Amino acid sequence: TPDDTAPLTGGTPAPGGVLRYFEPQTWTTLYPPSAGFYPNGGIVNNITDRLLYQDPQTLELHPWIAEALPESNADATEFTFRIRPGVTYSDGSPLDAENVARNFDLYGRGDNTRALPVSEQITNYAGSEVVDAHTVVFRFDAPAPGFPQATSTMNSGLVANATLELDAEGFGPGSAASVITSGPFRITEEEVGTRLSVRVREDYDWAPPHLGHQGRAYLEGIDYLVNGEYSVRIGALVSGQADGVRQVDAPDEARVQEKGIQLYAQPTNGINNSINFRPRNPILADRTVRRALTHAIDRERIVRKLFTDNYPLATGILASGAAGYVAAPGAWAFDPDEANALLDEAGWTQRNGSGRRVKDGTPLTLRVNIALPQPRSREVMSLVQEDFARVGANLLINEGDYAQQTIDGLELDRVQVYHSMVARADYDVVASQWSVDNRDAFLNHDEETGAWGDERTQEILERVTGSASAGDRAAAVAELQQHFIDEALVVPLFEEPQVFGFRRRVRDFSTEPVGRPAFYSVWLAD
Amino acid sequence: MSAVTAQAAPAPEAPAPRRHARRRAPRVTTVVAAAILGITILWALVPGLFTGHNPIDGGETAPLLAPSAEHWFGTDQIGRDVYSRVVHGASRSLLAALIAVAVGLVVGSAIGLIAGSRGGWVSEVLMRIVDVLLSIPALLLTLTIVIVLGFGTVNAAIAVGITAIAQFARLSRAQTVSIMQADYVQAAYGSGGSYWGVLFRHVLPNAVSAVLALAVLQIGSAILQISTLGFLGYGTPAPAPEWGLIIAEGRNFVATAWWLTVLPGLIVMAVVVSTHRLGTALREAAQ
Amino acid sequence: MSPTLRYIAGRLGQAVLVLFLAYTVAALLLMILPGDGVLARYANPALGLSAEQIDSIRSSYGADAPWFVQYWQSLTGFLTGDMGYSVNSGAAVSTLIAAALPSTAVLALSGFVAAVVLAVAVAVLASYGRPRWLAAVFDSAPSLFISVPVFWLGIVIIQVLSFQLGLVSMVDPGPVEALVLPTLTLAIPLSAPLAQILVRAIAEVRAQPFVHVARAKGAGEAWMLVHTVARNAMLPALTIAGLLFGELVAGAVVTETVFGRAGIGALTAQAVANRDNPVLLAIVVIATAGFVLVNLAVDLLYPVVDPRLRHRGRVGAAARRQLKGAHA
Amino acid sequence: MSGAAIGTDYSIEYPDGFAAAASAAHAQPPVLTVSGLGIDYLTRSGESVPALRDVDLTIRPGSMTAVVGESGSGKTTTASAVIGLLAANAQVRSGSIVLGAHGTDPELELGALGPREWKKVRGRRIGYIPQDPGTSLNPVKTVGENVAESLRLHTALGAEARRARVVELLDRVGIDRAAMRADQYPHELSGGMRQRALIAAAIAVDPQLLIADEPTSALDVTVQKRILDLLDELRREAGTGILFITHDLAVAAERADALLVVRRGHVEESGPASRLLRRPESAYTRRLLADAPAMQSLLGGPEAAQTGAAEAAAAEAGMAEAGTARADTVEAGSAQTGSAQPDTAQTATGEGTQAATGEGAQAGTPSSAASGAAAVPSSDHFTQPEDAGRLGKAITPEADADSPPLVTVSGLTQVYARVPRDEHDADAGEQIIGIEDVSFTVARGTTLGLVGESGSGKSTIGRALTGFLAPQSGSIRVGELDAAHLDRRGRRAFRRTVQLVHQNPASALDPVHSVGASIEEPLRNFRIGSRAERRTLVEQALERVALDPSLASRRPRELSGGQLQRVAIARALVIEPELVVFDEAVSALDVTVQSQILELIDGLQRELGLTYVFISHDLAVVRQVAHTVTVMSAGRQVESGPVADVFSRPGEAYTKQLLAAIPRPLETQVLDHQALSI
Ligand SMILES: Nc1ncnc2c1ncn2[C@@H]1O[C@H](COP(=O)(O)OP(=O)(O)OP(=O)(O)O)[C@@H](O)[C@H]1O
Ligand SMILES: Nc1ncnc2c1ncn2[C@@H]1O[C@H](COP(=O)(O)OP(=O)(O)OP(=O)(O)O)[C@@H](O)[C@H]1O
Ligand SMILES: [Mg+2]
Ligand SMILES: [Mg+2]
Repeated sequence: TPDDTAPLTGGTPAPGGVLRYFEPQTWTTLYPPSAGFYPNGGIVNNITDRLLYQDPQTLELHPWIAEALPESNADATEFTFRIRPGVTYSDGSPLDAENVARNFDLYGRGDNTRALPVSEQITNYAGSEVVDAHTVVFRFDAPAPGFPQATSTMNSGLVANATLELDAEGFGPGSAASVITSGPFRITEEEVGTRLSVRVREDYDWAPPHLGHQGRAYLEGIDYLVNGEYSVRIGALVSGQADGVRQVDAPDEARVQEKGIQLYAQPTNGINNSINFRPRNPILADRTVRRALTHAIDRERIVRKLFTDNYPLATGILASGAAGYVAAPGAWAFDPDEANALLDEAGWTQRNGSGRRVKDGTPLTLRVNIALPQPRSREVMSLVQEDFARVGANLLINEGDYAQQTIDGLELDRVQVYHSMVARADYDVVASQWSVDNRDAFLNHDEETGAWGDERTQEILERVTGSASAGDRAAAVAELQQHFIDEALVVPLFEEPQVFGFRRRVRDFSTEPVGRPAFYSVWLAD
Repeated sequence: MSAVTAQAAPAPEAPAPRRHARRRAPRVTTVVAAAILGITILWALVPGLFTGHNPIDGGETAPLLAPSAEHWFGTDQIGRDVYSRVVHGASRSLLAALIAVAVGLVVGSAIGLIAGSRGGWVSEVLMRIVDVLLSIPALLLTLTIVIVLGFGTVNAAIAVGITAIAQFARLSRAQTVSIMQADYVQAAYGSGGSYWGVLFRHVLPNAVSAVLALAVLQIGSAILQISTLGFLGYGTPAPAPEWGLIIAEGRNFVATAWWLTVLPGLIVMAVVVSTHRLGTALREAAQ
Repeated sequence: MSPTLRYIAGRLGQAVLVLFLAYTVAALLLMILPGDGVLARYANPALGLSAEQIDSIRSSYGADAPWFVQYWQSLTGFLTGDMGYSVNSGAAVSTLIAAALPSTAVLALSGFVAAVVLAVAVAVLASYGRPRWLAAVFDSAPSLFISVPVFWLGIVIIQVLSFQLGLVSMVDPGPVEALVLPTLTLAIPLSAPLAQILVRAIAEVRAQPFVHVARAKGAGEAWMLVHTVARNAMLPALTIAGLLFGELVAGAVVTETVFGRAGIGALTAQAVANRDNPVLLAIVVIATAGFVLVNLAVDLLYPVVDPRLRHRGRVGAAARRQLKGAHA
Repeated sequence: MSGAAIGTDYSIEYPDGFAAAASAAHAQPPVLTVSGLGIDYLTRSGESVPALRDVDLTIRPGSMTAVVGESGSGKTTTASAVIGLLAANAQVRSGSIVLGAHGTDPELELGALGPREWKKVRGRRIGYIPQDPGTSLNPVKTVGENVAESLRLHTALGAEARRARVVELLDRVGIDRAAMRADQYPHELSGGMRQRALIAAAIAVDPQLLIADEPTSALDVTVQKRILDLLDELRREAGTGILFITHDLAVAAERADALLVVRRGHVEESGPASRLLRRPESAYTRRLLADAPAMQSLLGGPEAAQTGAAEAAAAEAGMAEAGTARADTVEAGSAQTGSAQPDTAQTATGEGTQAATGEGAQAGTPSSAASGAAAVPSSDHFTQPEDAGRLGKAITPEADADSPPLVTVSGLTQVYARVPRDEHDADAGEQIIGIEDVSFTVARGTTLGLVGESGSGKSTIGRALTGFLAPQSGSIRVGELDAAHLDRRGRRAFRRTVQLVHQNPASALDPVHSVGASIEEPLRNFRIGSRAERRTLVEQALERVALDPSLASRRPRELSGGQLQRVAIARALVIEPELVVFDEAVSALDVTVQSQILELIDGLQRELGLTYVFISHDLAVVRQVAHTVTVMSAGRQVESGPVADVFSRPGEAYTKQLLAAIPRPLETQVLDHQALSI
């Protein structure tokens, strides 16, 4: 394959051309609250408009479909948005206050009868009120300071009234064309499982005013192609059959760049790729053990062996670009001697036949899940496994495919060490990850016995989501991070980027704040 | 006479010396095949003799190193020595392949034998069951079996073996039906033999050779199928080495680190081809 | 009713039974699998749903009903032609299958044809190839073919033929172009057992006296291969060919994944991964129906290829007629 | 030997019809000249084993040279060398094979031909008729396509012309409704038709030389005769030279101009057929003559009977020598049986005997008494009485009217299908496939011969008798047991009482077990003896069938056909059954082995008082061993009675036809079956 040697600069943006873009998995639903899944988000982000626009660099919010930032009351339970006039959906129906209200009524409450879940970013939603054609008010039962940011994410992408009537099937593969949106691209064609085509809306004229580029998108359209085989995607890109791919693996970066491919490593600005010790597990309930295991992990070795400069070693629980980031450089130092000493101290002094520590007849054995969407999770865990083995702890890697990992991840019996990450450019991200009302990475609370693993975490999280003032929320997030460091509950490994590869003719590629591609301003040089 | 004549019919037209060469040629390959199998068996029994590297802890070694004098097959995605993993994986992989083939062979042949010798409704019922087995997607079947039996190499092997039952059953039934027509089976009944007696003493030994030919072929596909399960996470638990898993895990590096799939893959091929070769040689020798 | 028709009717009757059994077994297997599609989908951390929310969605899907209720509902659904909805995507199963089936059917057919061609070529070269070592190489080809991981084969074929040589495009290929590489990938492992059986069958046929007679008539090896050996060697290969249908489906899973083709194989892989029971059950039913039909076709082909098998039916029919007459 | 002499001395012997063609041929150069041929086989271990040495033979147009010899003597090797299809491991050591010029085709040294040239010779100039019609036609092609192969290969005829020629050829070889037959498949034809189709294929392009490798060995006598007639016709009409290979001396003697007797790769003797038959020079030839049952019964039997006692004074010197030669082959141990065993003794003394069937009062006819009496005094061994007894073995005393027969079959019916009769056989009624309404009895200690053409239902009866087939109707009683109604226990008892010896010993012995294990199997199944005792019993059984007990550890493939048949017999006898059914037990064996086995079972019958049902299509053999005979045709019983009666005064046209088809050397052709009666 010849190298891509097209010049990287020069030329002015010009309309035209269809971008061929590869995803590793096919999308599963276009229901915006479920757009967290990468393949879904890559589409939803480019076909929907949102009330607000968040700058991916500064993380500041700007007006978009809302003419201005919302007015809110003091305790952040009421938000008033002014809707920009003249915005239409691709079926011609208007995007007005009533439509916006209906969108958030669905996203904030969900509809189990249609199998449409509630958005994880909208909590305590009480209802909406359409004041006039351009004004809508949202109310909450408890302070919802994260709501304005939530309206800027693709999980709050706006859809037409007709689309709001759809059930889960209507948002699913096979009926993509029935999802009507107001974004710069609209869905024109789909081949279930392999391809989705979107084409430009010539009349699009309501881009975020914050952007330099206005009017229609430059691209004629985008073909989202799916191939589960990594080497085929990369091969297609390198050979010029495709224009871009999501997810270039770390070991391939150098080779791909040599071939002239541009890499975009977009930080995801959320919680770092990390492992969580679930404190309700009897072994891990002991803080000394958690500290020992924390010291046993050679994080630098993991990053050095498996990743590149695009994957910086984590310096805090949150990514350095995330809201509320607190630096704690020395917190997770690799110190196997210390680890051994702590384990001895905790009573794990005996060894069994295979050299593993035992206490009261119980072997020091824990099981970790594989976070299949995260980069090289299996390899990362294999190295952690090696590290643990060196201090006499046995780490089992939970076997099974994606569904199996998901299901097992909900069982404390199956998975005691939980590997994951979440991306969202808001303080609320910590609640998404650890709150018992959301993902509950610790499986912190036992419904039946009422027992808590670490109740203080939940208390702090409630202050994060329940405080009206940004200052209070920032303080709570900082406190949470300190708490995790003190209690050795979470070991962040590295800052996880989304690494995209594009051919050199693809210009002005960028992503939204958590790394989903934004193709509105992309153009093709020839 | 006809067999000999037909088998090498053009020979009379060939000059004599070549005939000599031809008769010896297979021996060389047979010896090579035996040597390959011998070495792999030694790998399985005493892996420590063949490699000094730790197969499950790569230490500080860089990942994805190309093959070199230090690391014959290079290093894998987390820096472990691939050759050492292949050597240490031999016992597990060979065992798994044997278990898989044995399950398919034993159960399948039993079904085929009974169906072929009993005929009537017994045969119909058994063969319809086999049809059902053949109809259910292998992936679904193996996954369920593994989940029921529990994860692990042996269970994955058993699951793969169960999916192979149908093929063996069909083949052995065809064999059995024709053997049942042989005079010596009738003669055995005439000698006062019981159904099971005749089945075990006469039908089984005569049916088994063709079935074994398929079994040899199955060894290769068993290793690969177990690898598929391993790759999906239903096979050998990490970090234990297993050939199929090594190959499967290397798939993402086909372009960057070809040795990860190619070298262990070649070992699998060598073992399968050698087994095939040796099987053929044994059959020829028996005739 | 002619005996052939009666035979076909009987076989079709059995086919219905097999279908029912396969369906039931598959349904039971799926119930054994822990977790259901609803759980697999909505417990996905990316959705961030809490346990209560997941539970209420499950009950709205009926996924918490006892297994026999679920089984009965899906069975009656199938009998009335309603295959239900995909748990994963919510799409109607019939839509998904209808979209996937044609592409897989075409791929399976071309893969099968290619496998036969390949197997015949290998078998002929292994049986007739000169010099001897070359024939020996081809003789080992089946065991070689079967020990090549299909995904690896697919990747290598794509890398070399598409990406390196640019012969075929992976992105936006024409309908025929899109078929070439997957067909090759599917055919190679598929041809292995076929070639293996053919090699043995050719050897056996060539040892037959009638081949000797043909040789004594002055026929050359090539002439005999075409006129004498081929059809006789086909007979055992036919049995294996029928069995290959199952392999074809399994092969399609990997091939379609590697080549990013939509089809039953890819659908199967996804459905298994998502515990999408309605889709899986539909696939099982379709695969079973296909399998039963293919094997029926094979059984009907035997007498076409081998006239000796025709005879039995004919005399049997005559005898039955006569005996009936005698009793009356 | 003088190769030139072969094939020349025919004119005297031939009937007139042959003379014209033959004398014309005499003037022409030979079709084939083989001289000094020597061939080795290279074995696996690398040594070469000589298979042929110094073979000379000449065939002139229109003449037939027969190569005769025991199994493994090198007959097929000779034929294969001529057509250039030797096995891969064969090496031609010496000699030349020259195919004579013919028309525009030049004379060829066959040894020097390359593959391309061979393709032009095989099929076109040399036709080949294989031994086994059952497997020599491609089963998936129609008969017509099979026959047309040579035409496709060697002529430029179009499809229609080819078809016409095929029909003409099929017609020529005497296949009725040739056009229809051409569209049938080989399995739809009878063995004789298939063999004729093979001949049609071989002569399709009028080859100058025809090689026939045992073309009739597996066929029954009537079919055999038709085929031999056809070959005669061919050489007479087309002047084709024929190389005829057979182990059946009678066939060779009857038809060939010249004979070549081979043994272990050497030519024992060669010369004009008539001379070889009258004055065999080599002891081996004499033995072959003696072993051939047809020769004995047709030459020795009647003539001995007619001339009274002195067989040594028989008109044919050859027969005297045959008798001596035969005596040589008999183990001394069996000699005393003449007196020890009552049945033969009675035969000899002509004591009152009765046919087992109860209707055979003629059994004790003067003829048998006379022949028996004639033989005994002149000989101190049993061979002679037996020879004489072949015209109707005497009936044993146990079988008198009062004691019930061991086997009673009545109304046995197993009809697989009824088909309308062939149009060409215009008789009313229908043909059956299977058997219908068969009834006979077999007295204890006697042998029933079951004869009839292929497909007449002989094996079906055999299977019903041995309990492998539950017939549709009719009853079979063997001793106390009713074969049709057996419970588990009864079946076991039945298996102990009745044993079957299959036609083909190679297929009746499990290839994976040693022959010792096969013999031991019934003992194990019936829990007879301890392990050690069983081993002794197996050894005894082997000894009884005159096999070295050390052979017990061998696999079937390591034994010759004759040895295998003896193993099969040993297995049948080891549990000492009362009834043994032999289904074509000797048909495929060469004469020498055949006579060994016949003697063996005869001796065992006398020794153990066994009862036999002996199935064969070979009348000569049946005549030799049976007391009574049942003739089957197309599933129906045609005739039955004591052997002497049925064979000497056949009541049915079909039986006459069967008898007439028995091959006999030229000089005895004047005898028709009437001459057999006394
Ligand atoms: N391919 C072979 N390799 C080794 N020895 C062989 C081979 N073919 C034949 N022989 C041996 O050569 C001898 C002559 O065999 P041939 O087939 O010519 O005998 P035959 O007279 O035709 O016997 P039969 O009557 O049994 O057909 C036998 O001893 C046989 O075992
Ligand atoms: N199981 C069967 N089904 C149908 N027809 C049968 C079956 N067994 C035998 N026959 C037919 O019955 C007839 C008698 O067969 P049988 O084997 O008894 O003949 P045979 O006299 O022994 O002939 P041969 O001399 O060829 O052995 C044949 O036409 C045969 O095709
Ligand atoms: Mg021979
Ligand atoms: Mg028979």
